[in-house]
Amino acid sequence: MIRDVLRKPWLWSFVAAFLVWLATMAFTGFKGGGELISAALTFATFFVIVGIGQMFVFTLGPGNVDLSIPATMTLAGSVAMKLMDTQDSMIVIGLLVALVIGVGVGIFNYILILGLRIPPIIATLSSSFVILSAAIAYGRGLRIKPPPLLAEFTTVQVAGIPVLAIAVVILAALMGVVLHRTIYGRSVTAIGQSIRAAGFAGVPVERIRFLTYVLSAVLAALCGYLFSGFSGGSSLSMGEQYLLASIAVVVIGGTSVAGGNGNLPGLWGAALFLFLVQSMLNTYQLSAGLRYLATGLIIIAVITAAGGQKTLR
Amino acid sequence: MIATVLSPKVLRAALPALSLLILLVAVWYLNPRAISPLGFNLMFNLAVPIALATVAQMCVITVNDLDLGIGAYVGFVVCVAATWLYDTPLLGIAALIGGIVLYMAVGALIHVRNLPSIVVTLGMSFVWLGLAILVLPTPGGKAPEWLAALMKYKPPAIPIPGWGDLQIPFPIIAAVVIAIVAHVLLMRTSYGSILRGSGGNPKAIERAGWSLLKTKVVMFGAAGFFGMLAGLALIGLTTSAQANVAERYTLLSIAGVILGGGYFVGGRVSPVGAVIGAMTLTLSLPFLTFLKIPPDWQIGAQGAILIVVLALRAIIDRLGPQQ
Amino acid sequence: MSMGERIVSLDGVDKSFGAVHALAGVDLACDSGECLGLVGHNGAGKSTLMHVLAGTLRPDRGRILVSGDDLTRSYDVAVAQSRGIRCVFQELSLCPNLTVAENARVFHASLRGLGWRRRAGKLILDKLDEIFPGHSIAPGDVVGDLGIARRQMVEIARAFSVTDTPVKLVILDEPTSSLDAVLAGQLLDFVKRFVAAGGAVILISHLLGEILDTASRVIVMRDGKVVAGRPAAEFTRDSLVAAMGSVAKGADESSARTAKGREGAPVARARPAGQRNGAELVAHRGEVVGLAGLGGQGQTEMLRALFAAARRRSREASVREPVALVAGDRQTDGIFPLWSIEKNITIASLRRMVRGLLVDPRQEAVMAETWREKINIRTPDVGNNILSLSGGNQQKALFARALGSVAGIVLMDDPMRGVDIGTKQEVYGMIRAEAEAGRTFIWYTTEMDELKNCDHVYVFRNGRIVADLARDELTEEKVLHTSFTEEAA
Amino acid sequence: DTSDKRIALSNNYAGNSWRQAMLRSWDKVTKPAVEAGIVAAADPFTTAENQVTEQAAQIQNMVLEGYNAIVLNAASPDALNGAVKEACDAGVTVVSFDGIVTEPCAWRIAVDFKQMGKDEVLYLKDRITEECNLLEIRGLAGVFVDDEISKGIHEGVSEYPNFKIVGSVHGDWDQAKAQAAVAGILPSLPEICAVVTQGGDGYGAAQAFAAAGRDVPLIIMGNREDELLWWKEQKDANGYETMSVSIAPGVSTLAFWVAQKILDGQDVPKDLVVPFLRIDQGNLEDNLANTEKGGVANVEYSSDDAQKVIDDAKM
Ligand SMILES: Nc1ncnc2c1ncn2[C@@H]1O[C@H](COP(=O)(O)OP(=O)(O)OP(=O)(O)O)[C@@H](O)[C@H]1O
Ligand SMILES: Nc1ncnc2c1ncn2[C@@H]1O[C@H](COP(=O)(O)OP(=O)(O)OP(=O)(O)O)[C@@H](O)[C@H]1O
Ligand SMILES: [Mg+2]
Ligand SMILES: [Mg+2]
Repeated sequence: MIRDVLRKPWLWSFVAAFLVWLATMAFTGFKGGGELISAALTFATFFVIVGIGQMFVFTLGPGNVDLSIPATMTLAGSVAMKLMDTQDSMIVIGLLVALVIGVGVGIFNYILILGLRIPPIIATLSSSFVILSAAIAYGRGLRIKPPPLLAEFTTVQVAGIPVLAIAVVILAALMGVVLHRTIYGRSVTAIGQSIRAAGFAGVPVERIRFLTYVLSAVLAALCGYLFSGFSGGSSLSMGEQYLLASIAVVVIGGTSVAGGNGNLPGLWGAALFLFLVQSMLNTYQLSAGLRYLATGLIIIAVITAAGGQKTLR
Repeated sequence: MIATVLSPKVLRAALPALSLLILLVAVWYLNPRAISPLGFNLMFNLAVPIALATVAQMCVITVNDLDLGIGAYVGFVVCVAATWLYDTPLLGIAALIGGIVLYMAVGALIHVRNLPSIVVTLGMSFVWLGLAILVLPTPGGKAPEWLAALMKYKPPAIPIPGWGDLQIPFPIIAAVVIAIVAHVLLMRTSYGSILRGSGGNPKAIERAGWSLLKTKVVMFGAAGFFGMLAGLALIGLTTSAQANVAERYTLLSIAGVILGGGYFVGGRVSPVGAVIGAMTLTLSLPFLTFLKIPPDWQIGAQGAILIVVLALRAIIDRLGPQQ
Repeated sequence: MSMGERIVSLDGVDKSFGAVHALAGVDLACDSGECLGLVGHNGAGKSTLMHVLAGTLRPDRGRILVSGDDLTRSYDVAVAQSRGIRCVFQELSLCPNLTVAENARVFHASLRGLGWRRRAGKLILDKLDEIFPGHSIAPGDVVGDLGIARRQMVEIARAFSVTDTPVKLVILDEPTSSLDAVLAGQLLDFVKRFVAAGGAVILISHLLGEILDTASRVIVMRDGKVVAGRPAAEFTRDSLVAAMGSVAKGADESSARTAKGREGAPVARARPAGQRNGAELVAHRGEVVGLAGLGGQGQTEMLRALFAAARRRSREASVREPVALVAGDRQTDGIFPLWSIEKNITIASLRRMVRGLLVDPRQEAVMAETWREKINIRTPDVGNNILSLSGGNQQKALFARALGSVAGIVLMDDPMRGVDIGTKQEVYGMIRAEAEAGRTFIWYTTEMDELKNCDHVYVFRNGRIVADLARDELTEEKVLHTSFTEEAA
Repeated sequence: DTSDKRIALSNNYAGNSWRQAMLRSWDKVTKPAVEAGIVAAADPFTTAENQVTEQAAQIQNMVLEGYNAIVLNAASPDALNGAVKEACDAGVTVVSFDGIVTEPCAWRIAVDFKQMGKDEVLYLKDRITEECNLLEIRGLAGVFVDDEISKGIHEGVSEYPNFKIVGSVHGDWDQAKAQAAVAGILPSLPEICAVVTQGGDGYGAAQAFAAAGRDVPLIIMGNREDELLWWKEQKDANGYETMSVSIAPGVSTLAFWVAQKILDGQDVPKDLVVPFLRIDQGNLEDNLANTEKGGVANVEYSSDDAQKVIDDAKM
């Protein structure tokens, strides 16, 4: 039993997050440990939301990645904020519009990938430019405040634990069930291992790939909506840090980059880890150069400690 | 005869060059002045470092890895070149060699521990950026004169009887040289087959008695070397440095390799295609400038142009059975 | 090369993979001038033994002697090659992104310097010409573009090609599994010539005829041990089967099947794209339809067209029931390498196992366990990774996937590749029973024995149907004749 | 007479409200100028991402396209020098503003960023006399503007020993990033009495303080509407006092007029200075009323304003 847990690839991300937290606390003499965890939970929540979508995309196999996440967040966030115009009564409509934008982006991405046979990495990069342009043309970079109720929902805490984090823990658990126990999830992992074999085994390959890119875009849009609510409005640059973060969270969390092997608990470990590393280095007051250097080395150290996949035959 | 020339296989191989040509024609239509030695110089001189970075990325892709740190690494080289290489050349050279050695070490680490290269190189991108900022905390520095002179070099004109002087722009010569060197090294040498084979079927290479560790280290070393050349070419053009000057090269170089007909897995790459891909990407910028799109949509237009260029592939694929 | 000289011997070799004891104290010796036949049920340990011999696997215990020198400690691929020991593995070892010539170079470290490409091309081409005359493979062909049969041919030719070290021993692990009868015949003839000239070959095959015909000595393995080893002349087909531990069923039992009348609407019909006359493939409910002919004559394409027609409208084919496919190229089109045996088996049947929205793991386990017993997949636990199975057992898992699904039509692309004789007999029986119960099979095979199980056979040549034989018209001569000469059917 | 002259704006980033306001100001001022026939064209261009190399290529393409002048907000003070020199050599007038370039052939409309940083501390000095822990929020590491403002702040702090910077984070001039960075460091910090910022990050800092349940300290703001609005709310609720400072996006229009005057043959000094736009407790409401919803406090310049700046520099 314990041996089984020890062999789980996601364990390492939690261990790393805990060690980083300890290292931070050692510096402050264990002052503010709880506050730090609560802050980490808050921000990790948003990483996890986009990480889930990115993870499903990664699981589709090598070459699959969604680089349009930041732009989708921006577009969904700015359209929803402008539409709701700080009115509580518009919250649901805003959410729906954001999700529809996600669906639209997913469809657009998939047209590029399947219809035009553009490799996903370039297809989503190109579409991200188009989406960002749409956000600029529509929102002009203006920062409209969220409705008070939405702001309240995204920031409220129960005993130091953000309610949103609890909701996303449940979401991640649900998506874990989807990945491991539904036909859709099984199909995604099958495609990730061998797209040809999946086709011959009767998996509707294109439909599954389509759904996956739509899922990723919808989650990005949801994240954009919630994050705008949380940070007091949308901005054109709000998605920027989510590009690298969504990828880092997925791979540090133990999902195989070779595809076919998704992993949900690891997203949380990795998201907490990423946030805590930044606060640790800020707490240590290192110079910017040293801070980047240390971030890089810590990421490499964690992935090295966690080790790679073993291969049979 | 015509059937073979127009067969999907041949068309697919010629696709990168075809895209570049179409774009050139479009540029010529919008601004005939651009199709001149001066125009080529201005439009393509920044293609030289991008082409080198693309070749570096291609080396890594050949062995089924991806380098998300190449942009930051080029930035690091730029910073070292503008400071140490300028002030104390020996120290500068040592640092550049150190960079290549570190690249090889990363390749070794990825192989020995069987790590996903995306994460390791993502980590390395922070390392390079950090080192670059430590070397040059604020923008500045100065390019070594010889580098600036090299990048400004104007080759002598070739007189063509009855027509005038033909001035071949330096960036074109540089691109051709890069393409030929990379092609010969990877596609024509006998060890090049082993290197590509280790991307196609690593187990087979190992069973034939070759060291996969060595192929990985060699390819990452080559990436470090070409990345270094990219940095040196870039500082020769900009003449002054900044840590995050080449961040965008990471995605550009990946796009260049793919535009050039490469694939992410299986060791299927084309050095000549990669260089042409890099030039196509570079050329998309003047094309957009000449098009005068409203600023709101200028960013989107960059995406659209990538889409259009790559969509050609789909059209050709439709013509025949896909691979 | 002098005859009868000891090239290599293995002493008490042991190898375990976790709980699986793949090799348990195996002794093996091979002399120059002999063709050693190696047979045994799926998972007997043949491939593992050959990996040890080729230096790609290190044994847990035991000694390796090459030409009398004890090399146990230092033995690896490079040493094996320098001693003239080559191996064609069961799972192909070519680089698909390289050309045929470049793949030759991968094998020969000495092919370098100026003009290496030309030399490599000539080397492999000469060997191909020698072994498979009329092969139509060019040194510049990219291996990934070749069909599985051609890839196998290249790999075999490569193993026999010589640069600086002479070839003493070539191990062929099921070399004919992807070749049709003609190509297999060419290869075996070459093996005989090679052996006669003083070389040595270890030949693994599940086609006992090939072994009895080609090998000078036969070694039988069972459950990781050598259980018999005698000159080939002392074995008969039946004694060999008995030594392997399978119960031999009379070949005539399969012919007991009587022809069915063809009536009603067919469940599947298809016309090859290049067909000029009106001939088309027709399959009725409960029929076993065979696709015959030489390898690569369009049979695989026909199966793929039928498979595609089940999902979307197609001009070539129409299919009236759900289909399942047993792919021919196990490595690229069959298995999911990260999954357990269980998941590999159930993937095509998940729709049946859904409770609420979720797949029921108990039903999955039941299905996998049932099929493990039914076709005897050798593994201690169906939860193990699929790659822990031997090649033939992987193929059985793919079989289980298709037969276990609800598909009314099962397409089979030479599905018996690497399946041992005992299992084959059982599977034939199963196919007949399923057909009886109303399932339709469309079965591409290059083996006459298997065609005898079919109700109706279409012979392919050059991408077209050239003969349409009902069960009572089917004779070996007819199939061979139509395979080679084009005539209106 | 410049009626046949064409001017281009080279911008390297469009991803925040400040840059968007800048582009809009450009539009607002240059369109009428083109219609009135003062210049033949005034086309704005922007690159996809904040990258030196792309902007260098953009400048080169503008030269090819035959513009007479390039108005430039540079991604780097030095790294564009190669491209700027090439433009000058081709006879193109280059006027840089906000992000200025060091290449001597170009004109510079500079803001004294260092002074801006120092002014923040000078303001604090008047407000606070007791011991005070400061939190510094910086911009994008490795960028000239970040370095200058930070230098000014540190210089100011060293002059007034009652101030001590106990923490410093990079918020990349982005509310969301600043919020995350502050939230991460806050638990480890002692009581903070004031936050010094670089613009575009004050509101994020206020959010982080509120989320951590801490008393919100004095936060210097950066002229964004949400910052001003928050300040106004606090001011009305509890008399909160602070100041806000940044450079006005409309400075692009000043650069436009300067370029026009250079093309017109005027003798313009290479180095010009514009003041930054500062909002204080007293003029908060006025400025807020003039600021677009979700935008940045702004002023646009006329031809006469430009003349005045030039004349001032000549003295
Ligand atoms: N890498 C491995 N991991 C776990 N088990 C393995 C591995 N390789 C082989 N085995 C097991 O060792 C046993 C022998 O396998 P081997 O491949 O040698 O069989 P084989 O005789 O070649 O069978 P076939 O005729 O099906 O090819 C099998 O039970 C197989 O499951
Ligand atoms: N793994 C593969 N990847 C790409 N194409 C393939 C692959 N396998 C087969 N093909 C293509 O499918 C076609 C049929 O080849 P294949 O050799 O499978 O035919 P076949 O009729 O099954 O003959 P054989 O019995 O000799 O295997 C060829 O055009 C081949 O290139
Ligand atoms: Mg075997
Ligand atoms: Mg076949």
